[in-house]
Amino acid sequence: MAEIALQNIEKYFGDNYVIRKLNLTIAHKEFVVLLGPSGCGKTTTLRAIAGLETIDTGDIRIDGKAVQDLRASDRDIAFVFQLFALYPHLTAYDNIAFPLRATRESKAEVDTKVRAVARSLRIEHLLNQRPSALSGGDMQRVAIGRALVRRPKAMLMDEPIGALDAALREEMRSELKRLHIENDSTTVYVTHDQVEAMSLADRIAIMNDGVLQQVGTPGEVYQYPTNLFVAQFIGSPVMNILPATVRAGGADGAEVVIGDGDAVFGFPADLPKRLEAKSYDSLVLGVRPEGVIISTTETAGHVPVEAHIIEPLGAYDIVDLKIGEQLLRARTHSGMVERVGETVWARLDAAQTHFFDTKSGDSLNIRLGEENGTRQA
Amino acid sequence: MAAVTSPARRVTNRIAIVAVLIITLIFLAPIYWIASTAFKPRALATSVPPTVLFQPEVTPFVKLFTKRVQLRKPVEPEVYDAAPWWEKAIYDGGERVLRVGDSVQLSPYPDRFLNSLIVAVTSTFLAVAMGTLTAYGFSRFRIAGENDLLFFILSTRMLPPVVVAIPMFLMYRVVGMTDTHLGLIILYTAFNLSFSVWLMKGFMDEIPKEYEEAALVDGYTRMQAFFKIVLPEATTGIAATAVFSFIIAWNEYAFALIMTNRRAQTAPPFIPAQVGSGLTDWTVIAAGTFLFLLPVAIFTFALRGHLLRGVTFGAIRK
Amino acid sequence: MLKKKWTALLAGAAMAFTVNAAAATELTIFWAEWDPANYLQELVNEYTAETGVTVTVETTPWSDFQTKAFTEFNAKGDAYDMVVGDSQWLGAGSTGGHYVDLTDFFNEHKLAEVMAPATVKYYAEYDGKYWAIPAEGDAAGWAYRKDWFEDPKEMEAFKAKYGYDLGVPEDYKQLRDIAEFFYRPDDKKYGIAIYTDNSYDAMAMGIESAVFSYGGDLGDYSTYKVDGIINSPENIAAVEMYKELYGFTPPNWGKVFFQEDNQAITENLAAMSMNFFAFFPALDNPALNPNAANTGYFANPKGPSGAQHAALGGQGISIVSYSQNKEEAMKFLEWFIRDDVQQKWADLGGYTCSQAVLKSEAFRNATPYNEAFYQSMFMVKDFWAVPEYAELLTAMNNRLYPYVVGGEGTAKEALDGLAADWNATFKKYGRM
Amino acid sequence: MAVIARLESDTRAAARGWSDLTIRNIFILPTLAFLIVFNIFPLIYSLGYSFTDFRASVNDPVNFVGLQNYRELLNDPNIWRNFTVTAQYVIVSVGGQVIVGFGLALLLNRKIPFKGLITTLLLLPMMMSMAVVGLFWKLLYDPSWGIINYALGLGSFDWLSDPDVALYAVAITDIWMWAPFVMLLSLAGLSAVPQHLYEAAAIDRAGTWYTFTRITLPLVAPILIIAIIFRTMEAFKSFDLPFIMSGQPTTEMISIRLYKMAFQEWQTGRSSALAYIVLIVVLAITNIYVKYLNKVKER
Repeated sequence: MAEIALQNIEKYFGDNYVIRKLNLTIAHKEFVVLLGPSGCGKTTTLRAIAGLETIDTGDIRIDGKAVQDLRASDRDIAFVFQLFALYPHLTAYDNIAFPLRATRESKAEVDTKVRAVARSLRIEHLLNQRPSALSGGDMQRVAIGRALVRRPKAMLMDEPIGALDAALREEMRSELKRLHIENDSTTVYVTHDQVEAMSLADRIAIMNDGVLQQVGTPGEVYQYPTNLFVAQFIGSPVMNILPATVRAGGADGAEVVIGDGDAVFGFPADLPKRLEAKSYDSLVLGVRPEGVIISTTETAGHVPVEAHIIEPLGAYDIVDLKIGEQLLRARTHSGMVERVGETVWARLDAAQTHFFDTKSGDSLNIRLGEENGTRQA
Repeated sequence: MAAVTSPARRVTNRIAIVAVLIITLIFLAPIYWIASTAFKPRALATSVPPTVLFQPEVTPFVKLFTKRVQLRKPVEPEVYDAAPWWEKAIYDGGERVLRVGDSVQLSPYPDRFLNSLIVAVTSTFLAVAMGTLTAYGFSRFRIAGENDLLFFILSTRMLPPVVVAIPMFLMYRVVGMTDTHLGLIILYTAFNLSFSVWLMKGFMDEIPKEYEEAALVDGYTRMQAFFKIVLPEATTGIAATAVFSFIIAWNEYAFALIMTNRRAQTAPPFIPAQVGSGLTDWTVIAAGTFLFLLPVAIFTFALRGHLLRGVTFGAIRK
Repeated sequence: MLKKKWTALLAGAAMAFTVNAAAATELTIFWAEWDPANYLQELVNEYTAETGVTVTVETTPWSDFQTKAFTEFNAKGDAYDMVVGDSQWLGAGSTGGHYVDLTDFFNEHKLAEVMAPATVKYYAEYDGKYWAIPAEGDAAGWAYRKDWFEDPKEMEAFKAKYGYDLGVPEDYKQLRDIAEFFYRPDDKKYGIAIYTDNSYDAMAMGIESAVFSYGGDLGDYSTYKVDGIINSPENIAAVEMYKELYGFTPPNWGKVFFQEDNQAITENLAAMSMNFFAFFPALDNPALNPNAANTGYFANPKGPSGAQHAALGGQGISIVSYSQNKEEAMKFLEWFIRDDVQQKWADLGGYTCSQAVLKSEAFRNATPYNEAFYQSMFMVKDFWAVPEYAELLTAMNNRLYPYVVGGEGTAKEALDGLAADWNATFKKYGRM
Repeated sequence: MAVIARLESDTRAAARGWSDLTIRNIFILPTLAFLIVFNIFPLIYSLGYSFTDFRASVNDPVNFVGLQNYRELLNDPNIWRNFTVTAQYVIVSVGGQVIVGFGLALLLNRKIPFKGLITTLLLLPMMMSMAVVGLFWKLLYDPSWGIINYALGLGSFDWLSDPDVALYAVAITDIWMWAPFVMLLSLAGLSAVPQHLYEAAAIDRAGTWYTFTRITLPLVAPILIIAIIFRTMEAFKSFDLPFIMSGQPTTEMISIRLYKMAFQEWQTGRSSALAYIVLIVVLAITNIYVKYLNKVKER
């Protein structure tokens, strides 16, 4: 098992960057998820680590050794492909045995290892089947088995469960988690599905347009997105983003004005002061739906707004509140707002409110004190 | 999308590219040799060492199209001087042109070339037209014993031509169809038909049924749907099949050798028959060959996309 | 309903393609591809000028001349009105009903006296009737390199080695010696060029020339007895000689016919080259043969016993019985045998069979090879002319080719085998 | 859905034009009739003659001889030699085509400048007339002035007139013509192997040779076998090339023997019998191949 360090990785086609100045270190035994929309460079990064793709500048180090000029076969890593890449003419057994046989391990040793892996993946009964006879989940188990059987320094997975249906995806997710815990392998995992990323990762690395946006634990990237992109990419439903201005005054000492005065929310008094210390042109406010606190009766410090759309999602509802021309989505107990058109009273949880510079999109890193019991994560 | 490769691999890659280029040149060399010989002076066709660079001339083509006879004594200077350039070229080669009255006697080559065209074009048209209809039938309708029928159709093409030629010859001689265009057209149509059915069935299977079904729902009859929807969709397949049928009919030798003599003889059995009297004149053979290859070469280039698809497709379907 | 349409369509197409059959003012003569056919075309163009009847000479290479002709005959096809067919076709042509009986025509014009005796015997007659008009006389002869033969250094070296003067060979022994003498593979010079093609009668005719000069025969043409004749000691010696000569040929000489033998002279490959006289015009043509001035010709030499013969080539012209234009063809033949036409034929380069023309000084001196041709025409012998001659030829090729070219077995084995094959064939057709 | 649409279309078509059944018959029956009249009927016709001593060249009465023709042919060592020669030719020629064609496909299966043009140019030989190609290769092979001996420095090496070499010489020409065909099919097969399998193999530390034998070859095998079947059938039928290029007994393939027997010796009855023997051999070979192919496809 090993540590993987990416130092100043760059890759471009002509003038177009695929990866730009990427620095990332994946610790020994760590499970890192590369997350981002399609075309953001995450798969290219993963393939570059594997040696399936060349890079133009920078170092890829595995256990401190620069490997960017080594062929895939010399890097001692395993790779699980999105479409499994099982050898169609070989049985599950032969597929798993393939990497061992390729390096000429003895017959007995191959057999022992293949059976051990198959047992841990619970696919012993499928070993004589060809891939075409296997279900998607079983094919992926075989593909993972083929990766695990070698005990590689690192496991690289490229959207390994992206091709499965929803139920199976969930099942495989927990299975991958279990396997990681059992095997302790350093893992780099690529996905565009933030739920998958949150549930699996020790740390998540979010990429966009070839640039690494933020690296952190799932909690960190959720709670403290470094910019608008991360803020909107992580979390479902997405974070509310509204243009805002801040002024002193009001009951709480400070006020945030949404748009052209469509709504005015009270905020802690130290907000204007803290903003003064930052440099920005104009502000964008970001707040997740659970940070919008709603009351069905008139409440002090709350602003009356009209419920525009109600999406009942079972465990909770998402209510779209109309603020001028814009919508503010709030998460409520199910059935709390009964019908569209009702007026409800809302305020924003300061601790869950983020401020971004409109121009750069970067977070201004204003973290206001948490209030008790308002978090509903 | 390039994987990290070892330096050794990159070198092999470069060697492979060079090897491909060399092999391609080797494969093309005989064709170049045919083409260049068609423009060589007679003496250079068999010169040792072989001549690669030379002043091209069209004398071989002049010879190809005329009937000639060897000079038995040198031609008189005033006759030579009065002759047009092409006739001088023939005099220079120690021959003279045959004339009936004043008109130059043409060789049978243009006739044979025309025969090739008539036979190849007509049989291709018939084979492709019938093959397309039959393929559609097999592709869209339920037919009892479909696979057996298809295998039967295909099996008619596996026989060596001579095997078929014996009974066909006997039948043709009863009805007087040897050495007729029709006789050859029927043979080539039968020969290409099975191929055409197979190839076209593959293409037809690829056209979604939903297209016609939509047309039928819109009030077309099935025939209208076939002609207005299916045929345009099948253009690529028809083109590929037609080119292949044409090339096969154009180049066919064994049937033409056995079944034709004078009136309907095509070029393939004729060209080898023009070896010349007394001494082989390779330049004339090359000129005849060159002209004969030209249509196919043009076809190959113009329709290379279809061809590539046709070759692989026809084979894979089987 | 549909079927009717279909047949109508086919019939329509058939009409479109076969309309050219009717016009009667066209005659087609079928012959092989060689100079005499071109000379004949030139000759018949005069007939066209005289009568308005177009006459075309269609040709095909020697290698498939026979096949093409008989495919057409056996299909009862009318593509050809006349054919200038090989002498050995007479049996098949007459008994198969392919040829029109010309006996009355022959007698009426007293052709048996007009034409040279050998040509009447071999080109026209089968089973007591006449089936063809002798048209092109021919025989196997030899070309040689005068400049090589007359080189004083060579003459001296030859005399020193063989004890007699280098010159035109008088017998097969000398032929062999000269071939051996000039066989110098290191200098790309070789001794002799002979026929070895086994596809029709090329090699057979080369071997026949040797066999006949050795005093041998192919069999008894009246009783069909072959055992003891085809495999006689003379024939064994002749075939062995032929194989020996093959050893002095240029490389790649295992399947050659007239073109290659002519090339042997034009390309400076061989000192001597066997060929039929009708192929010699190319050698006399300076545009084609750079050595034309240095090429000499001689008739087939004697055998050890002093007998001297040559294999017959040449053809008579027959009317095809399936022709639509038989009357017109008759008229053509009447024109063809006219004395002035025969003279013209000879002038153009054709080998007339007319005795009067043949014996004239003018003819014998017209070319460097006409004299040798004239001599040869009085010592020719021919192959079987029975209808099954093709099977006999195949057997001969199959038996002798592996021995001569492939070096398999012995001459005696090959000829014994041939005798057995021929015997069996004759038995099969009830001839003995 | 489809079923409903189909039913509806059937009724509509019946109401407004020919029924599907009529169309089917119009489309298919002419072809079947044509093939039966011009392919099957002649074969039945000659089956009858194969039991007689019929000769198309003479007017002798035709006698029924039973199985005599077959018996004599099967006991004739010359016929067996013809079959042996044919088999030799098939092996040499198809083997060569597979080696050259597949090799070429392996070389071409990468990024190469002008790949499309090169592939098209390589198609040219197989578009040509075998008869004309054969004729011209005689010039190329000529020991005195042929370009081949000159280019290879072979001096006056005998190609076509040496009985031991002629078969290979003809096969080389056949390979020249048809290796591109094998190449084309192989290339289609090779490009159908998904790239990610090679990546997986690279990750699995398989070497070049191991990848080739364990991944590439098994996956290309079915299409390669199709190419081999095709070429074997064609090589077995070979007539044009050996007939034009060489008249050696060592290149007298069964088609040529059949041609000579039928159209030179005019043993019509006997040649019909030989045609039937050839037919049975061809069907047998096809069957063996088709069975093998199905086996490969099952995998």
